[in-house]
Amino acid sequence: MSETQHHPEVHRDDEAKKLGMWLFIFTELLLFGGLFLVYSIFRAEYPTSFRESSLELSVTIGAINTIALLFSSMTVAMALTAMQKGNKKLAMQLIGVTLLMAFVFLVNKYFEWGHKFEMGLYPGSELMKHLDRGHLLYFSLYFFMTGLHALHIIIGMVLLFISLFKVKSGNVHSQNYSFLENGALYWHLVDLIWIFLFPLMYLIS
Amino acid sequence: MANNTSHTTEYKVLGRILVLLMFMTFLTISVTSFNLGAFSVTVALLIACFKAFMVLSYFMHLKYESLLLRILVGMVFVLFAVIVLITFIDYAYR
Amino acid sequence: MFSNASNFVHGVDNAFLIILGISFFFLITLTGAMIYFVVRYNRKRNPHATQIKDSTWLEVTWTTIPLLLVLLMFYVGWAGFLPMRQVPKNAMHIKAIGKMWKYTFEYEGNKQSDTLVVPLNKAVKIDLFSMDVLHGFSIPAFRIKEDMVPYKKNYTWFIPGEKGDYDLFCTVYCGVSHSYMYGVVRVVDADYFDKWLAKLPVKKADTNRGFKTLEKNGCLACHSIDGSKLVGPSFKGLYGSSVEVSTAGTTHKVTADSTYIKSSILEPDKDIVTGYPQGVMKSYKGLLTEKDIELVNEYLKTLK
Amino acid sequence: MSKATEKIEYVSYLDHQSKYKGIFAWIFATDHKRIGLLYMYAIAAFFVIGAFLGLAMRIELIAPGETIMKPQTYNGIFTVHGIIMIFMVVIPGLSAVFGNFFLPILIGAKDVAFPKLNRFSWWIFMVGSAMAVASQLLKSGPPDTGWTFYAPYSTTTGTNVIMATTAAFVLGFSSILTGLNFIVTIHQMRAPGMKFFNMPLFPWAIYATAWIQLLATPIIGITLVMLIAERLFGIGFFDPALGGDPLLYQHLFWIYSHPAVYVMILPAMGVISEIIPTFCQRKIYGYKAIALSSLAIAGVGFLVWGHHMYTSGMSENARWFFSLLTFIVAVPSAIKVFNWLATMYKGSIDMQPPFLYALEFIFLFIIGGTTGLILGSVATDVQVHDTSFVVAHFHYIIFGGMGFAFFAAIHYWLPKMYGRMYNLKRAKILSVVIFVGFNLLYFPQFIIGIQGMPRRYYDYLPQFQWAQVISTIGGFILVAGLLAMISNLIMGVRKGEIAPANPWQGSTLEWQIPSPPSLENFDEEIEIKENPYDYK
Ligand code: HEA
Ligand code: HEA
Ligand code: HEC
Ligand code: CUA
Ligand SMILES: [Cu+2]
Repeated sequence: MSETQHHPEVHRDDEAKKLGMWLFIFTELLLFGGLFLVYSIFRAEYPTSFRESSLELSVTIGAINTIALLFSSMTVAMALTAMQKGNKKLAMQLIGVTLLMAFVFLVNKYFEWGHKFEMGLYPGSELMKHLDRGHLLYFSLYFFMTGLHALHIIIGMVLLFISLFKVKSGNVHSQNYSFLENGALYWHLVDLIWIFLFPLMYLIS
Repeated sequence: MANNTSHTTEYKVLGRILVLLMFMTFLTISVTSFNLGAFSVTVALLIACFKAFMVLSYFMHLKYESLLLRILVGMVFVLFAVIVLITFIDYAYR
Repeated sequence: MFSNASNFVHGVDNAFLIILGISFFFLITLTGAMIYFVVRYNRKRNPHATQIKDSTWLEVTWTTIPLLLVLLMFYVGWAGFLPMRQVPKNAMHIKAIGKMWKYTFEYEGNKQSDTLVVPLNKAVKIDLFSMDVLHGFSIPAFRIKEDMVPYKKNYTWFIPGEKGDYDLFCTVYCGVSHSYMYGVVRVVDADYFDKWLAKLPVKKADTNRGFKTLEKNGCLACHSIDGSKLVGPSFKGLYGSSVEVSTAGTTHKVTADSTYIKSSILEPDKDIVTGYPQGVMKSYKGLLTEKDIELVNEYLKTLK
Repeated sequence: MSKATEKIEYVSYLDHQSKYKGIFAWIFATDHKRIGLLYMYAIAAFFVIGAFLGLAMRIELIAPGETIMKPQTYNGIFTVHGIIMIFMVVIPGLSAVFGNFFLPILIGAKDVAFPKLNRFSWWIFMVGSAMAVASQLLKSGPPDTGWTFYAPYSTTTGTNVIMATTAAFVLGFSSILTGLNFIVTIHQMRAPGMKFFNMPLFPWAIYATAWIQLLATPIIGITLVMLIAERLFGIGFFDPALGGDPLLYQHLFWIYSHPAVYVMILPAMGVISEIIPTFCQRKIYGYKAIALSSLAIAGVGFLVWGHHMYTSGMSENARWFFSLLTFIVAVPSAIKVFNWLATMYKGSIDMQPPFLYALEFIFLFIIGGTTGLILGSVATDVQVHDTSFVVAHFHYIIFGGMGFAFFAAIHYWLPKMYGRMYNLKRAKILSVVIFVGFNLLYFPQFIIGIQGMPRRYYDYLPQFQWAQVISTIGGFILVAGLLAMISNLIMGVRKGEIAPANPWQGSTLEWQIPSPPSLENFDEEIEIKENPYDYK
């Protein structure tokens, strides 16, 4: 282990936090992993129903959301770069853009889900009960997985909001940015999951 | 210098990665809109894996992290893949 | 062990003995060594420990030997199991249906029986079905066990090798009366079997509405309509008869009229029929309407 | 050996004054030692509840037919017994109690990496436990599904399944955070100069365990959430009537729950690996083999879950595959046993209570483990699956393994934790009583299991009664022994002799500091040895 003579405590602490964040990301990955496993099993069992159901989803909305997330992922990474370089203002702007993109994502999701709800398609609804098995499973998984993902978006936004205030108040600065770094890592996780959700949910023509 | 644990990634690099990721996204959409059957899923997943790799390496700075962390991340993905494969040993032969 | 009850006994018991033998060998030698060390190298006798260097050679040996042994165990276990999934083509088919908490067996020609009767020395394939939750189908003497999974096909098969009655248990937990879900497997001569099968009545669709109510609410899992004793008393001849019950500890006789039957359905724990357990039947309050109970009563009257 | 340096006045962590007073000094404590004790008190309380539920089952089973309770009650009791014992006692057990207390000390650290997170883990552990207890008392009655919550019964029964599964979910979260904390602690907080292969074996075991907790628990988390969603919205993941697949539930459940059994046993093996060298005054034999076999068990243990499903209607290929892997995972356990025995060879053995428990552990673990081999082989598992043979197997390996290791650990470390000694002679006698009671209780279950007595049976055929009677008698002996053991320990803590810093002449770091340790563990420089078990 690298032993810095002068500031062993501070040094180690940041490393530890980062490792801790990564480990937490591992558990999140496996949490979604369980769902992906269920998805792949049912998909293998009901390929046609899954294909038909996925046509109900709008690829355009999905694609816009993909772009929004990818873009936000970049901006939050840039915010970290800015912070490391000591450019506080730019960092705050970049976090702001990230949050804006996250908001765009949620609004989009709101309309997407809202549309389904209007059609009477939501967990526990009458319509859902009358679907055949494959379709029912597809939509159940759709709501479950995108819902859980949206929950993670919200948690990520909260983390980024806190980072924003910490940057503003000077709690996070060019010498100590581990909170922002970990918030950004979490945000990338959200992106990472969407990278798989998008093709699996929207693109199975 | 209390805090030089993280590598600083230049804006330019991040921008290029974003362009690449966008390109990959359009590639997936266009590939899957041709009906390639089972093949299209494979391609879509391969592209997704590539995108994930890029996000992990550059946005999440994994490329510049210690070998240990890189191995651990790799192991998590391998573990998941193995679990899925083993489950399919049951489903594929039922 | 090594009875001839079914064709699988040999393979399974063989695996059992081999694994158990190796296990006992290790248990005894290791425990023996442990006791010997404790006595021989006790601090009184041996006040100074001798430090010994690790030996890679030894580590490799005691990794390899168990590895080979477990591979052997795996092999015998698999060899004993494999025939259980290889049904001969000429096997006779019987459908076994598990339902909370009762088995029903369907023979060819739409014939139904509560007891599984099979001919000696003939391959029998049992197709396993469940009407509600998971159930198990286990005949310990035959060394077979498979789960009954609703909406999924599963099967088991065997060749019975000795005449007699064998226990059949439900091994997968399935609710309150899981432990009362057992039955009998009767192995008989082929001639006797043919006669028995011929006599078995063809299942007729019973359209009585009272009967439907009983069937729908699962009453028939515990109460038969043909006089045989299941978890609860049979309904046959019940109506109008005199029943010995215990109410709050005191036994007395009551006549099974409509009021009694109604209270037996709504408050089963009030009067407990002598010889039957309390608390097994749950109250059907809110599940059966007044109308339903009337229908049941009408139907019970017909069961003389 | 340990004189307090002039600079820092020695104050034991038990007497340390923090800004909180009274009970708050405990529940708001971030000191890993206090948190360890908090876990221990909570777990001991749950253990007592779970044990008495077990005893209630034994009384019911003493004769066929109804003895003291109704079937529905019985079904609720074994479910709750299983939930309490598995999720609230043995999974947190050794790692949260002794891991918290001794892991930092054994690697020469002042605390775990994230002390506040550690406190938070304990809080949510208590929340989850409260929910599990609440599931007993709420209106619809205790869950009656068995601790495995198999669908579709669990998705349709009317009892408090949602509450119980939520409790398991919350407890799982606590387990994840503890694991995370320990991994970071081991990576980042080792004393200067301590390499991975200079760590004692208990930290090694905790390390392997923590990885399982971290990576397997999320899967059961999501599975239970799916089960809840299924009950609330009729989604149909697992209920075949709605299009789901009950076998998929079993896969997901065991993907977690098989690795979870190694969460129970690995720390136990770690404890035994600490105790044996101390009482033999010998360097442990095959240090590297023991350390690496923990990792091997953790790794391969992820891939064998299907052995719980041999008769479920799984495909034939999956059956042999899982059987093969199950046998392979048994080998590293065997290696450990051999190395422990080799350590005793030519040692200088001091028969103290911890060592006696360790010997009993080895004996019971061999029985539990080798009966696991019978379960691992497909043909024999078909015969004994879901019979009391399985019940005997896991009580031998969990209670006889993890439980006896827990008893060994508490007898080993109690002088360090409280600075006092219990009555050694009485402890030895009680250890034997417990051992005898244990074997009477569970051994007969093997025999009737082979004869076909199914598990989770409220009532049974008369031919099994003889064994049930022996079992129940054994249960009473066991409980009596255990209660006496606990009172012996409590008396030791309250009125026992003052214990020296190193009563057993151990060589690992915890014995180099005063008993009980001070708040920061190490007030003076410590010496990191090349091999932690360095006896000359
Ligand atoms: C601490 C918990 C724990 C541990 C460590 C184990 C360890 C093992 N278990 Fe067990 N098991 C449970 C807890 C545990 N189990 C529980 C709770 C259940 C029931 C769940 C339920 O349904 O409710 C269960 C059920 C269970 C089943 C399913 C039974 C069924 O339902 O049909 C199987 C099947 O393979 C199995 C196998 C094994 C094996 C092979 C090991 C191995 O890891 C054992 C390895 C140890 C040894 C082998 C002994 C030491 C070695 C020697 C002395 C040398 C000689 C050895 C050789 C030559 C190899 N277990
Ligand atoms: C750690 C795990 C554990 C422990 C310790 C026990 C302990 C006991 N168990 Fe078990 N049991 C399980 C885990 C455990 N159990 C599981 C998982 C199941 C399966 C459930 C299911 O099917 O879903 C089961 C099922 C089970 C059954 C089968 C039910 C059935 O299938 O029908 C039976 C039957 O007799 C039984 C009996 C007992 C008894 C009598 C005890 C005990 O009473 C033995 C006596 C022990 C004590 C009295 C303890 C005293 C200890 C203290 C007071 C605290 C000490 C603390 C410190 C020193 C810190 N248990
Ligand atoms: C779990 C098994 C079980 C189910 C299901 C069940 N019963 Fe019962 N029933 C019993 C048992 C056991 C008894 C005898 C003990 C008692 O009196 O409570 C009994 C007793 C009775 C009696 C009194 C019989 C007598 O001989 O005096 C009637 C009537 C009855 N049940 C009707 C029903 C009806 C109607 C249903 C379905 C709507 C039903 N039972 C479902 C187990 C069951
Ligand atoms: Cu049917 Cu248990
Ligand atoms: Cu297992």
